[in-house]
Amino acid sequence: MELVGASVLTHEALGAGYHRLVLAAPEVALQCRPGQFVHVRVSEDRYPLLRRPFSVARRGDGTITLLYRVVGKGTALLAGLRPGGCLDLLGPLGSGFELLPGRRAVLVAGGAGIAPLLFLAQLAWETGHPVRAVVGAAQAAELVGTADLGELGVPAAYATDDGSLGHHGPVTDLLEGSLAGEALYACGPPAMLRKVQTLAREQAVPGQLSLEASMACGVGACRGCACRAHGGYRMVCTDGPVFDLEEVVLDG
Amino acid sequence: MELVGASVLTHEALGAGYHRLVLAAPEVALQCRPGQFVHVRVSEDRYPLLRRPFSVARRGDGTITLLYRVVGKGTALLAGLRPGGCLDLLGPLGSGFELLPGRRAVLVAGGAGIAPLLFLAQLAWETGHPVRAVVGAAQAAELVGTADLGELGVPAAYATDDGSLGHHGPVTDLLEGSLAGEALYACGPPAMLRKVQTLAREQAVPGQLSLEASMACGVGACRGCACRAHGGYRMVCTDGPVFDLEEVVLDG
Amino acid sequence: MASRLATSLAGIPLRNPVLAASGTFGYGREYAGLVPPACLGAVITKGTSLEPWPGNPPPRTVETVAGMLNAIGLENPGLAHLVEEDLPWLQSQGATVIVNVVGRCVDEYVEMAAALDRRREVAGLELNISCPNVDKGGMAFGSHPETAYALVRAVRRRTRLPLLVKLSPNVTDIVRVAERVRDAGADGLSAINTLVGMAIDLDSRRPVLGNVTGGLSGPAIKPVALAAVWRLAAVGLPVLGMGGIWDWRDAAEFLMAGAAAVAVGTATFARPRAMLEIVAGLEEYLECRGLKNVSELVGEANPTFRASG
Amino acid sequence: MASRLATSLAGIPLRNPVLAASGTFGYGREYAGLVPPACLGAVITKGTSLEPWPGNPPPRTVETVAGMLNAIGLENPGLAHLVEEDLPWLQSQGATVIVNVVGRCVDEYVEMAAALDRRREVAGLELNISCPNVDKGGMAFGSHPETAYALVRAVRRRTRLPLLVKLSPNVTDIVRVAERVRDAGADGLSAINTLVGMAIDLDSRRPVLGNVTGGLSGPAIKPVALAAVWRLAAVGLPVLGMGGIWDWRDAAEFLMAGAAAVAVGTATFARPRAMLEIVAGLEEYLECRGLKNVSELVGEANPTFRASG
Ligand SMILES: Cc1cc2nc3c(=O)[nH]c(=O)nc-3n(C[C@H](O)[C@H](O)[C@H](O)COP(=O)(O)OP(=O)(O)OC[C@H]3O[C@@H](n4cnc5c(N)ncnc54)[C@H](O)[C@@H]3O)c2cc1C
Ligand SMILES: Cc1cc2nc3c(=O)[nH]c(=O)nc-3n(C[C@H](O)[C@H](O)[C@H](O)COP(=O)(O)OP(=O)(O)OC[C@H]3O[C@@H](n4cnc5c(N)ncnc54)[C@H](O)[C@@H]3O)c2cc1C
Ligand SMILES: Cc1cc2nc3c(=O)[nH]c(=O)nc-3n(C[C@H](O)[C@H](O)[C@H](O)COP(=O)(O)O)c2cc1C
Ligand SMILES: Cc1cc2nc3c(=O)[nH]c(=O)nc-3n(C[C@H](O)[C@H](O)[C@H](O)COP(=O)(O)O)c2cc1C
Ligand code: FES
Ligand code: FES
Repeated sequence: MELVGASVLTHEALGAGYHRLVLAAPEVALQCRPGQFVHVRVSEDRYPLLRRPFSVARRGDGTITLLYRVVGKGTALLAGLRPGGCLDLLGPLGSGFELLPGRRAVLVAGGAGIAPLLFLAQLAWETGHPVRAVVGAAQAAELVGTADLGELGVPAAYATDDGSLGHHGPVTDLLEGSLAGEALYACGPPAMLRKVQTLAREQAVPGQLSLEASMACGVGACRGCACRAHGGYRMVCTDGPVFDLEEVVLDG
Repeated sequence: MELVGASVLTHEALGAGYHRLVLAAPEVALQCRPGQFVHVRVSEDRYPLLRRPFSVARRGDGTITLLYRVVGKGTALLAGLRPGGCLDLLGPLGSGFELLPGRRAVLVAGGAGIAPLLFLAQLAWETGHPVRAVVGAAQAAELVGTADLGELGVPAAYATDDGSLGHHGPVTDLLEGSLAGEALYACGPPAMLRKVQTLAREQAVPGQLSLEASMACGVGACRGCACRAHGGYRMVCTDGPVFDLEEVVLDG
Repeated sequence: MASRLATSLAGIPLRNPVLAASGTFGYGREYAGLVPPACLGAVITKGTSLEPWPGNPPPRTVETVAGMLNAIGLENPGLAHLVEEDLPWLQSQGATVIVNVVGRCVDEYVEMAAALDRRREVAGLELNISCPNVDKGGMAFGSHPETAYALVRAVRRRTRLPLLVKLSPNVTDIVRVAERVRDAGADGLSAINTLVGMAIDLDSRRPVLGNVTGGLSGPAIKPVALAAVWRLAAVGLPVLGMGGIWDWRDAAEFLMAGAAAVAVGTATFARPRAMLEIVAGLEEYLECRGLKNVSELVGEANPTFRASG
Repeated sequence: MASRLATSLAGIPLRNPVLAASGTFGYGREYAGLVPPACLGAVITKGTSLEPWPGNPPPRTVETVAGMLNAIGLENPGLAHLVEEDLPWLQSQGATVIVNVVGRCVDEYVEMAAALDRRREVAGLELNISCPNVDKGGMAFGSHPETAYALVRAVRRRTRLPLLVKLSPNVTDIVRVAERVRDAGADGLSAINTLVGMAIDLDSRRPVLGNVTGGLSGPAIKPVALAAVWRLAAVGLPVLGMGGIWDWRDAAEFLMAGAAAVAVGTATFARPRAMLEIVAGLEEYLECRGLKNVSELVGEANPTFRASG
């Protein structure tokens, strides 16, 4: 865990509110694993007050990439950051994904959930781990990171809620059929994660889920980012954000 | 009183934290008189919360000029405004100076207090009213608006606390000698205003003082900007900021 | 458009549920060029007393983080001025007027209420028993359930006007105070007044405010106000919710928590037209959700909400 | 450098007057990579109970304007974990440790205090009688002077450790509670805990927090905290001031108001090294003013300040 001022190398708007932010952060790049996140200050003063968590979406040579979507005040401020600017960043934080040996990795992404899975795809590529992806979004314009998957040679199928690209329906529809010999790695909205949990159970394949929770400290000190797990609450920031699929109890 | 989005025409740093901001604000320019002020939003959201008051320092053709000094968060934000940007502005507000006929106007300025007096000098020039100025600051670099006075043909004497330009000492030292046939128009720190009050009384010359107070509404609604006057409190935002020298009771 | 937002509060018919909070909108005249008083649900006047009050020594306000402190001390021109100057003007503008009433003792409150009782220009009274900035009157009455009860009861006897009572958040149990206020015959509750706070000037090493402490208002206090309204929703009187409301989303949250209407104070200083923007925002929100009247929002999020009257 | 900031609080010698507020710094370990616990005046632990407590259902936190709400519900691993894991580690780091103690009933508080009484690793106790997020214990004890008195008295009998009592701002008269706490034998006062607040999610039309209401902390509440400390300064016990402290200027204001030392909570989440920056800032400020010790600041702005001990 480092607290650094990372300088902005490039910052690109991808459309539909998504942005790709490449930061020079050698210490963080050195340490981080797919699934981990950085906790970022979006203002210089007292408002907005708290840091915002973002998954590392890619690791470069001394750099990390964030892929984020503007949803509120903090991300809107982030979007105003220019190359050469500096971002106060705490990380890497949290647990990471673990590629289970002997099983093809199936990346299941919904919306901005693609971010940590891109980094996982990068690791799979680097280690020669077999991998495929299913990626969903509300509409074609919101499907981001597809080029990165292509670049990494990851076979991918797409789904959109409005049918504007790929399968017309939830991304989990693309998981129908046998998952034998595979393991699921999912990040996305709660409903998607619940469906992934159900599918994995049905087919008795293992998997890992990356969860979100509102976070204050990001380091386990405040006990604020609880999620439900068998045997009690777990902290998303330190016990997660990546949990074994069997471990967590998803609401709803 | 207008609530307008004024666009920034030019914004110039004058050194020592002073800035000159020229705004396109035709409705305000049309209505404003020397001594009046505008109440300005320095942020787009809830922090910093309140507007900041600034005197009009000059009126142009559909434009007004503000001359301000960075002293805290609000003025620091203001300083970041670029040409083409937009400033949310309420005004003109408050009472103005009144040039007393038959008396030469003596402008007494301390620090940023020069701002409203420059506009008064402009009016005197436009109406052919005789005028001179004494201007003080902590040091030479903080003496602003001197070029404007020169341009308007106003004879001016200067004083600095550190002697780096003009008289070495308080600006009110420059008022020694007879003030017969003159009237004082003063804006500056409280100690300066008190001295001006004393001098005017001693020589039985009339005068007007522009006061400051922390302001919430700026329009007389909150009753927050009280100053002491004979016969009770007065509101700086509506009864002032310009008061007859005899009317107000200065603390300290 | 009007009908979707039209509602009522403690028996007072309102054009819309967005009111000007006492002390932040003067007597309506100060902002009239920007905010036509008739466009608001109602104008709640500055706290007004029998005789003119001079208010506290300056400085009276100071900005804090996302809020402000005020220690105005209820400066006001008194009842006669209200009746002779302000009420006729407000009426000429078509405003719905609620008079915020203050006194140093029970008798002064009662006398004010009696004097205003038969005035057609007055739609209702708001008893301020929660001002933190005066020695006598104000919060002294609102801090204890029984004192509050006695005051409201005495006032109730002398007026048939709809009677709102404005509560202080600076108490251990605001619900208990509210219940006694209800028992004494109030028609509605206003919540919240300001929180006691202070600021120190590091350079002079003295409190900033002439009165040392002041009342904290603005966005900073919104969570406290919302919690108070949420709890008061169970008392069974209509609640006028306020405290830190900045935009229509804040207003909608107060309504969902159980407020029958909302008042906006400090936001007006920053954005004089904030109330008009909130009215427009609520209108649009209701339309988006296909709701016919704003009252459908009231208490929507709050299972303990007890609809009243 | 150390000597200028060295001070003491309720009999606890402190390296400097900047402490980590309970619940915001875990047990010191979580931030150890960034904030060596020995560089702080003291580490106040997360509120700790006899047995492990699970805490409240999520969501437990939500950001508000310049503040945050938390409804953690005192999740903690319990006394045994504290004693076996956390205290030894904190001691190995050279930290001064104050244990924040919670219980569901008087006996649980007493038992905790007794268990910690003879532990060298513990410099003092802070009794949390002001947590707004638990049904039993917490604020229930701190809301009434006599309940607070009884609890503190019972605990006092069973420990010789310096005893701070953490007060709630959610009361009508915090001074009255403090006086009774003093009468019961407390050595110092911690003020303030969080203000009761809530947030509503407009989309789901439900309270954001699993516990509905939570405790408001952060810069938004600073004026309220400062006023509380100012008033408590007259009680005659040393005060640990906290609530919204962001930078050294805030800390200096609390000291001038009468706090013997300060604690920093929410600011650490945004700026993990905030406490270290505040220590450095105070040091520089004292130097600028030519003051020999931080105690010279204490109460400087407050004529009602009564020096203690
Ligand atoms: C471990 C972790 C990793 C994340 N990685 C990414 C990422 O790689 N890319 C990305 O775009 N987003 C990511 N998020 C979500 C991101 O943190 C939020 O979108 C961001 O904090 C919103 O900030 P804001 O100020 O713009 O929105 P706010 O104004 O705070 O809120 C706007 C909306 O977003 C919701 N929201 C706020 N914070 C969170 C949060 N922490 N989790 C979920 N919803 C939230 C609010 O409820 C509200 O509806 C991640 C979250 C976590 C917990
Ligand atoms: C009628 C009027 C006209 C003014 N005209 C000008 C002008 O033409 N040029 C100019 O530079 N300044 C002018 N001022 C002062 C200006 O309003 C303040 O400097 C400004 O509000 C400070 O804002 P801030 O956020 O930067 O400072 P803050 O962070 O709010 O405060 C920084 C310091 O400035 C002091 N301060 C804050 N507000 C005021 C205030 N309203 N009056 C006096 N001191 C204050 C604070 O006490 C503090 O010491 C005027 C003030 C008034 C009342
Ligand atoms: C400058 C000022 C003056 C106020 N005067 C009064 C008053 O006279 N009577 C009253 O009941 N409340 C008064 N209040 C309290 C407000 O009506 C309101 O309850 C409070 O400010 C919270 O709302 P806000 O955060 O929207 O401002 C005043 C508030 C401010 C800021
Ligand atoms: C997440 C969180 C957890 C807290 N837990 C405790 C606690 O366990 N015991 C306690 O006495 N106070 C607790 N508090 C209150 C803080 O110690 C402190 O009194 C309060 O937050 C005000 O200070 P701040 O504004 O600097 O955070 C907690 C506060 C927060 C934000
Ligand atoms: S965010 Fe503080 S414990 Fe997870
Ligand atoms: S600033 Fe509100 S009355 Fe002057």
